[in-house]
Amino acid sequence: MLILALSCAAALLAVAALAVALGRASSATPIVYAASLAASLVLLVGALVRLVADPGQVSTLTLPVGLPGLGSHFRLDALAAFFLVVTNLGGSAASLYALGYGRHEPAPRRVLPFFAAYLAGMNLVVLADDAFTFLLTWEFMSLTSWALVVAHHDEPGNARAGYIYLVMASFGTLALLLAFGLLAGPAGAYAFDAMRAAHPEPAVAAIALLLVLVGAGSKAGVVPLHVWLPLAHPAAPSHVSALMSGVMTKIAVYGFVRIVFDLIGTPPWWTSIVVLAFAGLTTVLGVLYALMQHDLKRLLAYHTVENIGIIYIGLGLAIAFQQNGIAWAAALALTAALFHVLNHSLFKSLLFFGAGAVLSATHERDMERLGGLIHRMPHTAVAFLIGCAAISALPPLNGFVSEWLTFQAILVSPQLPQWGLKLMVPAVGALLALSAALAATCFVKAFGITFLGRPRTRAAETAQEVDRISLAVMFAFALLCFLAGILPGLIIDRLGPVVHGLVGEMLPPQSGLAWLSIVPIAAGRSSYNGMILLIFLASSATLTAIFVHRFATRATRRGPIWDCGYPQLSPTTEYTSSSFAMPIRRVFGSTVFAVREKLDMPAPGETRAAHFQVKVFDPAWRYAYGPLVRATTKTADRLNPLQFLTIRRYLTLTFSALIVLLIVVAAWR
Amino acid sequence: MIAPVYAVLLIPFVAALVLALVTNYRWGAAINIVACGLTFAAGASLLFVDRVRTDVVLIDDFNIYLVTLTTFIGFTTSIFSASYIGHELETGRLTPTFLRFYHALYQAMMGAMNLALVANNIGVLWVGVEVATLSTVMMVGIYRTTAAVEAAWKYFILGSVGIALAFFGTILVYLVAQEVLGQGLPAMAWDLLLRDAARFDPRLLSLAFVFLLVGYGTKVGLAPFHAWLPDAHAEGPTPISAVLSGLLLNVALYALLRFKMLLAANPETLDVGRIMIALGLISLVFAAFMLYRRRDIKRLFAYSSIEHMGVITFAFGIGGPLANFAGLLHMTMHSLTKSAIFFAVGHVAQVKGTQRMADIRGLSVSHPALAVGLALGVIAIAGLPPFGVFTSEFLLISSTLSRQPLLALILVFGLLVAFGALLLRLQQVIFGEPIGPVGRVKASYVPLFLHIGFVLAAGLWLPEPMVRWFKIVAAQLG
Amino acid sequence: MSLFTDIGHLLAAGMMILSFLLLYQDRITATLNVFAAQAIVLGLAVAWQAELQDAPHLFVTAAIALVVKGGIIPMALHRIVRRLEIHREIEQVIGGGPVMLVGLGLVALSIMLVFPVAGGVDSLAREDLAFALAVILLGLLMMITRRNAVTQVIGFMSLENGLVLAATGAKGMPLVVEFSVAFSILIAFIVFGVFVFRIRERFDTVDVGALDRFRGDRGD
Amino acid sequence: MALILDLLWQAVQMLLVVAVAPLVLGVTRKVKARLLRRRGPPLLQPYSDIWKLLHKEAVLATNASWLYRTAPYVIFAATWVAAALVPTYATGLLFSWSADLIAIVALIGTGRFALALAGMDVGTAFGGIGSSREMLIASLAEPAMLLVVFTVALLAGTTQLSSIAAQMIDTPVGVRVSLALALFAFVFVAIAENGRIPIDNPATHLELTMVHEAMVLEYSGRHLAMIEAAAAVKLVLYCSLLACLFFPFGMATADKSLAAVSLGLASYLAKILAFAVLLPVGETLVAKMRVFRYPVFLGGAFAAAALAVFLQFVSRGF
Repeated sequence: MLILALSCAAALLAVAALAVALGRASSATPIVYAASLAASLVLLVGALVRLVADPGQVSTLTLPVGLPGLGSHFRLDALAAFFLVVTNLGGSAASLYALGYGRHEPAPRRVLPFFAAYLAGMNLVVLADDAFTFLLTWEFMSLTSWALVVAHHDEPGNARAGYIYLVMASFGTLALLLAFGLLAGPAGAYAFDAMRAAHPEPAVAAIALLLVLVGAGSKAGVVPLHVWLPLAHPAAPSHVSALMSGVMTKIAVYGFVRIVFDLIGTPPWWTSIVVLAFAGLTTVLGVLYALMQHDLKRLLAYHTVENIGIIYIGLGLAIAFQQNGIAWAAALALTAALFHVLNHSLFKSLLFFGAGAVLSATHERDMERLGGLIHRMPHTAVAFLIGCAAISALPPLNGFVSEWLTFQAILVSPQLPQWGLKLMVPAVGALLALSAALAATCFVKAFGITFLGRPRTRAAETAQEVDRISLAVMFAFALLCFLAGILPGLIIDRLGPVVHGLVGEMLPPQSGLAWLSIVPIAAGRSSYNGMILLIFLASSATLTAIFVHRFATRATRRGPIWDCGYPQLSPTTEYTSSSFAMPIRRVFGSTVFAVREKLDMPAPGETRAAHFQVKVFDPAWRYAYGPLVRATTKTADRLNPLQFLTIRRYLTLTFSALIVLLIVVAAWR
Repeated sequence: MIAPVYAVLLIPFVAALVLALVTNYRWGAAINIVACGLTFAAGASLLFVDRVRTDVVLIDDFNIYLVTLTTFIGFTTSIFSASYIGHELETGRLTPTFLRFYHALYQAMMGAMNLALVANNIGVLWVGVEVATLSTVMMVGIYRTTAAVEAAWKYFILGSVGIALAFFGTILVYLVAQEVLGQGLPAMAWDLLLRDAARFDPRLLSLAFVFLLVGYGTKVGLAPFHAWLPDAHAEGPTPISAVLSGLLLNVALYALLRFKMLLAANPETLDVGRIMIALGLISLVFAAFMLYRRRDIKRLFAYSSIEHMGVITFAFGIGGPLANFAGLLHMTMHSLTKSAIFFAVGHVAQVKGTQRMADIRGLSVSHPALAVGLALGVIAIAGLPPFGVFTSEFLLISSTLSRQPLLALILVFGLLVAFGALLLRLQQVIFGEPIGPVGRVKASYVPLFLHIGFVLAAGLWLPEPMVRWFKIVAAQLG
Repeated sequence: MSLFTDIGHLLAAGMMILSFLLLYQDRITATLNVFAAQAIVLGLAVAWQAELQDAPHLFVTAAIALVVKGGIIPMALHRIVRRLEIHREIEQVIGGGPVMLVGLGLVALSIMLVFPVAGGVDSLAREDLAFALAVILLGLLMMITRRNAVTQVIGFMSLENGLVLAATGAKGMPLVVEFSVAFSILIAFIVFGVFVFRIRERFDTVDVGALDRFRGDRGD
Repeated sequence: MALILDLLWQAVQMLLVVAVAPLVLGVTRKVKARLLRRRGPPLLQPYSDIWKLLHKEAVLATNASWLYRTAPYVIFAATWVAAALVPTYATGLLFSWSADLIAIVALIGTGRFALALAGMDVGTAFGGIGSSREMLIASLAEPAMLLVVFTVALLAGTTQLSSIAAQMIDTPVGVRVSLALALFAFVFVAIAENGRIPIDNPATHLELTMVHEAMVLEYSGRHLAMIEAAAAVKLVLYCSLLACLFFPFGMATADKSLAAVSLGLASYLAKILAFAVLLPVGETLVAKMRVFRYPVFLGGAFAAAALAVFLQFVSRGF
């Protein structure tokens, strides 16, 4: 299987080369996407088989490339298999979607080679088993995605997005490199096996963990390292955005899990507080920023930040429980996190596909200029609605299950010995609850403004439903969201071995239980059954409808909008995205983000139009990055005159340096 | 049939004389390429014939691959130069007379560098470096613009001072050596020096090293002795910028490292590693910040050369098998990559008719191949995988971390700052709406992509013998 | 023997004092003369070393020092100076006093550096070394305290005198003659070299400061 | 046989909540009117209202989409299922394990989601106002509600409603500070969620102040009936939650003997009617708030609930 996976990755690289070779040929697009689809599907099936058939098996392989004397190690265990599934589920879906969507691509030569290479990179990261190979593939992944982000370099802001993205990415890589350096020790044991064997003392483990939190976090989008994400993800073509948001952030999570749980093993318990703090912050801020956006893709990107926060809450809890020897709770938390990884990759890809469909149908990303699409694009609307419901954690869909598991893990917190954690965990739980509610608001806004109401522009009025392939992909993912929601037991059982390999414990098997319900801890404690809920909802809704239609009336008349008797108003009077978010902005705006509202109201009798302008700033820019940039430029300005000295002054520099060194020699001994 | 060791010296100098007489520039370029090709063949054949050792020349694990590398880059650069100067003649920046001069000097420089590399005698080494410097000085000034003249003058003055100081250091080394090895040539022979370094007077040896450090350090372009470097790169013909960054800096560093070996072999001496670390970090951070304010594309990459020389010096300052290995690898990778970048930059500057980055935009639209080459080069030099520079930086950072964690932080900081600047400029140049001329370019892509291909290959896999040499040398460097 | 060494010592010391004088001079013509004097002393010192080490080839070096540096180059410089009409006062960058103090410091430093060396190196070589080092540092100091290209050149040449002194002081050092020849070529480059010419063509001064107006990466 | 019996009890509960819902609404209105010195509508008025609406033809806006027409049923179904899963007269019913307290809160969320979307479907300013405010209230109330859930769940060591109720009955926990705070928070949340004064006024149609009514402004006929019914059921749902969490006495636990069940039924009806009386009393004492004072109101609830959780630990003293 490992050989197969590696050869598939190699095949993807070959596809990239082929894409370069094909150049301008019009056949390039279908060929490349079909090939990548095939490779990803093989990988997906293979990984699934491995995960279902014998997850316990660990296969390794060492190729005579990479670092001299080390070779590049590859390893396929349950964790890797799971993330291979996530990666290639997204990968194959993106490839398939692109078979339709990719036709609209203006500059395929800037996309095709990097797309395949990007897929290959992500798969290789998951398979890598030594520090060098890991970082190499990791940064290769960043590099190719950067190329995809700047594919449309002439659109405003994209180049900047790419710049910030790649700088942040290599910052993260350097942080990871430092972490690996710590773990490898002076001997330079870069193979993961060696790191597993070595048990770093707590201080080193803690520093390494924090470095990983920074390194992997900067790629996952943990606040305040998230600034690149809402810029870069929307900039890429939509199927790539789906990959970046749905899959690459998960690869980052994989990096964290792999290093922290597998390589470091035993970080001190207090590190979990740091992780939880950042996770909680990320969750709430992510969704709040998302609420403030009116660019559909950027909204989705910001919302990725929130979900990453949820995942990291699970991871932080897992660390806390594991270091306090409550393995079963650690297993619960980790299961929740990994389950959410899968879920988020499902509905976030779905939503980005939907956004891409809207984009290609209307050439608009700004929700303020959309509306009423449910009439023009009914199928897309259905799929998108399901995605929205899923990401808002509404039962009986999948988003709820993972959040429910996270809550269950949070409710174990009383068993933690440390008071810090005892109080920290419920607080994080409160943040999680808040973010869940806000997420619902966010997606009511996203769907309502985009698809409901009346079209606000000509583009929205004349939109056409997208091609069948794209629709097929969207509906497939919508279906998966349903299945994962009503049959969570199956997935939890698949996650069992993965979790067991990391925390030495796993949830009790679920699929055997009556009525397919899930019982993470004990029957008396908590249980959930999405299937029954779905049946209840469906049956009661239909029964009621039938009852009403049968015994009451089913007469219907179409009439103009009543609207409290106002005459038919122009769509401009509709509620807009920013007006929808206004109450939230009022509530949190003053504290969380620096909102600038500018109202220019003409005096009575004046004929000019009134203007209302809202500017929302991401405080991370104001307080962290702005100063950093200013400091850099300032230093550069300060040093710059050294380019313009006279020869004599340069000689003086040399001379003084020489004298200093001579004095050193004279002083020595 | 003469031994390849002497061939790499004879061919260039003979070619220099011939070229000084050839008037037709096409013939000149052709002969130049042929001569460089022969030299490269000779240099490569060194890998297969058995090692030579006399009082004057020496081939060992250290210089064997450097000779090959130097002759190789000399060869590729001569190919690039052929297509480059054609354009220079058309635009009339150079006249055939000057081209004779140019080609002759080119060969002289190659010969001198080979001499410095294969010399088994610190005096001959010094002569080689001096001749190479002087010939490049004249090529830097060859455009005769005020800026070029100033660059050359600056280079010349600073270089001469460096030469002088290095010579004093050489005298000191001889002084300490002749007490042990007796008077005459043996007291200047590398291998003997290295053999008996342990018995030398440590204090005078350290003093000597300080002078050699300042002297050859000027050639390496370490801050604060770097001043000549950016202007010399910016104002001279681009092939010369390529060999300056790709080769001359390496040769000077090679000289420095030879002497570092002597000190490493003598435990009593001053711990010069600290000094090299300090100089390296200063160069790295200083150059990294200087990158942000550059407007001239060639000057930009000149500063990036300073930055990387800083990294390399830092690596050797840290010492230890891993860091030294990283340093040697970085030397090689930097030469290949930086010369490749200058190949691309040269064509870009020619087709756009300017070196001001503000006047170069949207290269990826107007000249995709050049843009790809440039982008790959910059990505490689910025230390991103899967290129060789990443390998060396990986080794360097992680090994530094285990020795001196705080220094590793400074190193990472400097690299990140530099990366930010380089990426910023790269994006400005290759993205956006193209401005300036968009005409076709008569470029020779072979050298460019050949170099990048090698760097890429090295990033994924290093040939066994190379690793072995590096390890041996790394051990000697202590 | 001691007498011999004393003479050698004396000559070396004389060179160092002449370097001080160079540093002290602020009229260009006077500077040239002092330099010529230093070159002559160097020639004598080298000749003396040749006698001591009975290394006849050193006489060549001595001859070069005497003829080229003691004679030709100063004259050439005189002519250049007259051609450029700059035998007026030359401005110094730092005032004389501090420079003198720095010079003294340099001498002290060089003595500190060389003398405590374990006695393997025989006394003569050691003392010569100290003086040579001092001369080198003083020459460098002169280069950085002068604005005028000619005086900078002179500074460099006195630096190089120190080198030759050191080289000849090192017993049986091979290739010394070649080195001194090479250096003379280098200096010839500097003096008659294309650069002074081009500078002459382009600006009516050899004031190196004038070049600074044309520095790269300036403007907009 | 046992299975059939279980199904029966479950069915009883499902029908019960729907059956009593309009009655509860009627009681609140009647009491409200009385307190305001009005006679007020008859107790059973809500039944006939819904019946009437059901038989009227539904007028749809020209641009209303399928979502607009299906939403009412989804809303009703979600609310109903949620209400049916809350133990009313007996614990440990057949399907009680299929959803715990968290799931029930989320189910209410599902209904709300559909309602808010329906409000935006036609694309009027009022619909937008309504949805936007509804979601604001929800996003402030839901976390508070979940914290209440935490408090109770931590106390009972389970999130399973029946188990919680059972535990409360079997092992009387006594009066706890945290429980009191939780109760306080819960009442606030309930008021907000059901759109009662001071958050919203179900009786008003004054554009600028209405929330729930603004969303359903365009609805008519059976769709409106469904939504009204859903609202009533939601009120009952919160009442029974209150009863189950804080006043679980009288519930039939293990044995489903007719006596126990009837006792449970009686006590349940007594409880919710009591709440139905208390609610308007409270409402008449306070005035409707400005929209932007909601955060203060619900923030208080949130703070109380959070405090409840923390005190929970203290008093438990792990």
